[in-house]
Amino acid sequence: MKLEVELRHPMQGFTLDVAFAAPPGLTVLFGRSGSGKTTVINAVAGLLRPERGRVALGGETLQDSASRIWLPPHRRRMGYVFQDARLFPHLSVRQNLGYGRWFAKTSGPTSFAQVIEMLGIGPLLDRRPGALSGGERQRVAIGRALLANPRAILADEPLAALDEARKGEILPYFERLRDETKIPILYVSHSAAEVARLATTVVVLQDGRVIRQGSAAEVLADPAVTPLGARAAGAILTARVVAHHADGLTELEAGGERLFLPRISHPEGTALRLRIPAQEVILSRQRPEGLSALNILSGHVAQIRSGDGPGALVSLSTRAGTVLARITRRSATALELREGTPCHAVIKSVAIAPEDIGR
Amino acid sequence: MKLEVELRHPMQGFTLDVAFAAPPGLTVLFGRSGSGKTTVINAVAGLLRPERGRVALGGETLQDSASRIWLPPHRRRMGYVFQDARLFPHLSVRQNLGYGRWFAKTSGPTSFAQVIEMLGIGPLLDRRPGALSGGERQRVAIGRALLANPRAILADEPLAALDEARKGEILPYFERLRDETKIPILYVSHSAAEVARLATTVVVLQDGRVIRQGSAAEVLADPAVTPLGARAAGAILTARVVAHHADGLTELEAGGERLFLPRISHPEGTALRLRIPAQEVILSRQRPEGLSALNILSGHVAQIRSGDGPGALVSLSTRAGTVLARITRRSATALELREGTPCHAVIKSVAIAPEDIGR
Amino acid sequence: MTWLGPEEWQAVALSLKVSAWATALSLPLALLVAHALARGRFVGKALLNGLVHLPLILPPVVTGYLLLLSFGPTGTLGQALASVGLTLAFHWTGAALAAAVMGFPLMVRAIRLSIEAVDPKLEQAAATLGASRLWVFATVTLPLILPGLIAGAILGFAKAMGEFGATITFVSNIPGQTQTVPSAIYAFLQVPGGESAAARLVMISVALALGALLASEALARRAARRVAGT
Amino acid sequence: MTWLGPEEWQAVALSLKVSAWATALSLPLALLVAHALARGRFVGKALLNGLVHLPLILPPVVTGYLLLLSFGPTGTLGQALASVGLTLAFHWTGAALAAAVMGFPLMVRAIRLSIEAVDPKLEQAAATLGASRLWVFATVTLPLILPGLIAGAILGFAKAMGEFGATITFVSNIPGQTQTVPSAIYAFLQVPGGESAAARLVMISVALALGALLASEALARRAARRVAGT
Amino acid sequence: EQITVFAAASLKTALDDIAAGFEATTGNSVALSFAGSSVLARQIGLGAPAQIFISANPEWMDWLAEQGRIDPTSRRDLVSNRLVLIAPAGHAPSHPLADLAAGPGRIAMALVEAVPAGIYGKAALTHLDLWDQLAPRVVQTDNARAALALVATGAVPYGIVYATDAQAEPRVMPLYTFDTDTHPPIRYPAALVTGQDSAAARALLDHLASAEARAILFRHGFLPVEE
Ligand SMILES: Nc1ncnc2c1ncn2[C@@H]1O[C@H](COP(=O)(O)OP(=O)(O)OP(=O)(O)O)[C@@H](O)[C@H]1O
Ligand SMILES: Nc1ncnc2c1ncn2[C@@H]1O[C@H](COP(=O)(O)OP(=O)(O)OP(=O)(O)O)[C@@H](O)[C@H]1O
Ligand code: MOO
Ligand SMILES: [Mg+2]
Ligand SMILES: [Mg+2]
Repeated sequence: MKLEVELRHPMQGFTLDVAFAAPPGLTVLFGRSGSGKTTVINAVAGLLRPERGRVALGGETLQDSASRIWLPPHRRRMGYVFQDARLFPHLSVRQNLGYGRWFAKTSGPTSFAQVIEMLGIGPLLDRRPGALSGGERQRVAIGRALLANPRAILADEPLAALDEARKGEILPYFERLRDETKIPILYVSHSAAEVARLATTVVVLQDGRVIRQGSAAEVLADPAVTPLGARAAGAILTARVVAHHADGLTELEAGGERLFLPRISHPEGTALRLRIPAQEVILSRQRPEGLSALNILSGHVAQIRSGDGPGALVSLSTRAGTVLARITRRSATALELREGTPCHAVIKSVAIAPEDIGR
Repeated sequence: MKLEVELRHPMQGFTLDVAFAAPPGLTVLFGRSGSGKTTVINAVAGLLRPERGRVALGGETLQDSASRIWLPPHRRRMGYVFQDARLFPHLSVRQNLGYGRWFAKTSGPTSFAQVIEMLGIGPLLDRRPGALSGGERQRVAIGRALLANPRAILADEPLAALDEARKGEILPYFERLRDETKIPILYVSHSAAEVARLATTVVVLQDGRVIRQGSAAEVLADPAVTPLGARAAGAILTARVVAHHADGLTELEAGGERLFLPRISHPEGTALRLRIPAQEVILSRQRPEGLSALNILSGHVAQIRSGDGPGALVSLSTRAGTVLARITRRSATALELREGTPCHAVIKSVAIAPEDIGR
Repeated sequence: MTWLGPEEWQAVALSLKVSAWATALSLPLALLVAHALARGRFVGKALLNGLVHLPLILPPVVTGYLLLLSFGPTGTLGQALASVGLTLAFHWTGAALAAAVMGFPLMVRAIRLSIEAVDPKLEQAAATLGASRLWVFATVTLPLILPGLIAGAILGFAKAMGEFGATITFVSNIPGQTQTVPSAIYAFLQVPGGESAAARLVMISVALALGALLASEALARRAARRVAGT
Repeated sequence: MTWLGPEEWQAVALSLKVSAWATALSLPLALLVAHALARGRFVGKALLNGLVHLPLILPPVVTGYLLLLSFGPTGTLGQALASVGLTLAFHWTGAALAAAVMGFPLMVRAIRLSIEAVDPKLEQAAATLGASRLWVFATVTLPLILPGLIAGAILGFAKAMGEFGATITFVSNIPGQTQTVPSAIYAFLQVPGGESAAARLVMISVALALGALLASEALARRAARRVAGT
Repeated sequence: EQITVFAAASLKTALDDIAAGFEATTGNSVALSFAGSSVLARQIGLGAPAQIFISANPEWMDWLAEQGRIDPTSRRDLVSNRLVLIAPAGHAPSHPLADLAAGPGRIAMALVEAVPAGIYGKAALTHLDLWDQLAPRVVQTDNARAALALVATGAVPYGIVYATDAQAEPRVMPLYTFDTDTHPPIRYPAALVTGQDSAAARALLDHLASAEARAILFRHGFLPVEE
């Protein structure tokens, strides 16, 4: 199912004017504070009636100002995780979680028990929202939206209030949703790691306008665009789990190259997306020896882009795929890198962090 | 001024029982969602009256259940940035910002104009909170607390709702507050980078108890403790700006060693704190040549700790200070590292990101 | 009890019956009207609002007289209702109607204020979860305005216990049938030396109404505590 | 105007004066009491609450009679006030007192509901910014309850415009001094054929009260819009 | 059988006694509904289920007669009353009218344009050439009993009320009884309501006019109607 969005809505001192399509999978809305992300999501959910616009989900038109179609919010069945949790204060956590289920004809892809487990909110079920911490509230809000068996998910910075460990527990769930169900997910996040790990498509907003949209691999690997700031650039490789070793490392294979990572849980044979952050990659003209880094990919320079700053972004074509490396211009000069220069990419095992591995 | 906190407060299914001291500077309260951070801050602000406890600020007792002292919140003058912004809905942004100034006898260390500028909320001054985005609200809340000229600052995840660029603009302000004023800052954050950059002292909470407290350098560099999760371990070096080069790099000196970073704005001669994340460091037995990484520090292994996982945390004594490296156990074995082994640390210039440089 | 005659006890019982029915029957309508006034946008809203307040503005006797004109045996509404077997004038049901009408503005205001205090964002959240407007109202708005609803009910009940002018004008003061406590008090006050009997009735009705008040406060506190989450 | 005599116009003017004073003077006290009931914790709270509701529960004549007993020329309070030069009985000031007392429970309830709807977290935020309890009230609570305050005021005003029983019992009916519109209407209704004159007065007082109502609604809407932020 | 009687409120005690006697002898039950004459008359005009109406003045009875709502043949004046000037007990002036005129005390009366006791009182004072002088000092109440209460509680030093009221209130004393020729005759007419009459109702009306009932009325201070 595809979610098509076309909106125009002027507000005091701010005009939203966007058009994008969110294909199946997870589309990240990315942009600075005040760029219009929440406004877009509200319009898709039917909570804001834009001056002009059209929203269609899998061929069904939810609203169209031209033909005066307007489906009210409760008929849209969007699982909306609000930026401010908006739990029902008079209901217990359990009742909050169950609220959407009353209205859903069928139950969703995930059972109540699974969601509770994933969110770690088991001990809170009989409390009321007033007696929860900020992060607990946000987790319940996520559960409530997911359990409503929605046709699409709208998540507005769902993990912002959570600690890293908790994020690490919830992210895989969004991955599963993205990969195993057909429902489109619109996801707002400021976290580069989250975006990189989750996004199928990235839509970048600025001052109410879309300034860039495309597949995550495209937007994130294009050295001409570093929507997340230079530090977030990175390439995405597709790899397959080969073996789990006794010393706690997992061996992967990507286009015939071997990669070692700290042990991950996926079974042998699983296909994975690995994000290799550009700034974690060291380049070397000779194949380096005696280094603590275990992963070395050989290839040749495909492109070098230097911007205003001291850095340069080098794309290296390897058998495993394109790898991005962010190095200093001084190093690029010292190593005499040009297009076509043969070169090795050195990547620490631990630099490929768990949160950058997704399916 | 030192903030001393000692609290015991049982709640339904959760008991807070903490004692810690926040010396001048910035103390980060760190812990998982629901560990009691907001509860501690509420008690310090006087919004929660704990069953037992004592809070003292610079020798003045704000509350003491033993001697029945209780200073009401408005006499404590704590600049509290709430986890949920809590702006006054009936006041404009300008009036919200000015609210605390009515009551402050003197104006704070920062002018109204400076705060507006730093937070980028100039165009919003005449709006009401209802017409702000989530991040805009949070920024106004920060401004409101800072402008009240408080005797201490309590900031509960103040930057969680903000994009990286905006964070990058506000973080230096907290640094200046930490370094230039005497007021203690209690700061809740889930972001390892923020903690590392800002913290003078770190207090780690778990289930309502303090499980670790100490100076940031100590807590963050101690390989026995990685309170922020393994990925957040890192060492802090003290360095001095030597020169700004034409190719956009800044040269620093630390204990006689040279380090190169992407250009930073501090003038020559400035002393800086640099955080070198352990996972960004590659170790090599020979001095490596022909690598894109510009920074190589020589030293010898001081300690190796391996935990349950595949990783090992190696502390390397160098002339610049102790550097932590997170490598795989397999590499440690391959490089035959033991205590005392001479070794080189390879650090990419771009790996030392701007947000890890503080004063 | 020796100090109140059977007629007076009848009046007490009748007042309770009348007040309970008046409160119970007007509450749902008050809820509807309050919701329309708080959230609705329709022509004639100002008119409806004015109409609701009318019993407050008019001297009670006038209200009673207007009720008699419309719901009396000769009034069109009265005749229509009589044809379906419902007599109001000079009947306890009419006393309940009078009490309900007089308490209506108080109920509506209390409920309306509560509805206006409900954060529409919560109602929006319920809508995104699939609740139609009716369901949103039943599962979110209604529980959240419970304290206001209780306040409205107790105001209506207290007013009904004290209502005199409209009641005596509309249904007269027939012992055992339409003589409420205030009517009985009035009758006692009309005769020299009736003050002590009147005072006894006053005390009883005050005790009953205060009892209801205390109970309502306890209920409202419980409802509010549920929302506060502790 | 030819269809109302000068005495009736006097009654209209007096009713407006009485209602305005009653509303203006009781509003601050109602605010205080509402705040105490909504947020306070003190012994005698239930008693205060009951006392406030008393004028609603009692037949108006009884309230008027009690006022006469306490504030009349022979009452202790009346004598105390008389010694400082304030006469209430048989004076328009007494009509204002009666109207204020009768409208008091309505005002208190409206304001109390609004106060209970204010998020204490906002008040806490103000306190951390240095505002004492009084300042918090003045700068946060008060502006936020403005719609409730306006509702309370208009309820009080409307009630004052319609109040009859307590007023005539306490201050009697002295044309030009204490004859309010309801008293005049009552007098017209006492004589055969007085209906049309009564109806004219009813229309005038309804028009005035509805005008006040509309104005109050507009004010309240503005206050609410300010808070909603649009 | 139940008979519903709408009666002026000032008759309450006397009628309660009479009805009790009637119930005991006939076995019929009597429901007495007391309110102001105007309220009762209007209710009967609009179809109230009353069999008998007893008014405190002839005007409302006339008004109903014009509408055909009462049976004119059944109409009869039950009793009469006198108007007295009263003061709180213990006050013993020698020249009551002169003292009253000298002032400055207020005078409590029922509404002088609307309520019978007030209308009669105003007529009497006018006849005595005192009205214009006293009018500014008159406080008007919605019924005669309220005027009595004002004097009884000491709130007002003078009042003009029915003799029946003054007699029953120990806290007041009559100062002066107005001559009957100073005001229109005070009458309490009773009649059967059209379309509601029954044998029992007629019997009750007859009983009200009986010597036995009149004796009770006189005991409460009412006076016989002088023809
Ligand atoms: N009113 C309450 N009654 C009972 N338990 C409460 C209440 N308020 C909070 N708690 C519990 O106290 C614990 C600490 O809450 P607190 O808000 O301090 O957490 P926190 O560390 O700030 O978490 P977060 O990062 O999610 O904001 C949580 O487990 C929470 O469920
Ligand atoms: N009611 C309103 N009236 C006028 N402008 C508004 C209103 N609500 C929001 N805005 C403005 O619209 C813009 C977009 O707001 P929106 O909430 O969509 O931002 P966002 O991208 O979600 O930001 P954040 O990351 O801070 O949540 C902001 O500049 C905001 O100030
Ligand atoms: O109730 Mo009357 O009509 O003054 O006697
Ligand atoms: Mg937003
Ligand atoms: Mg918290």
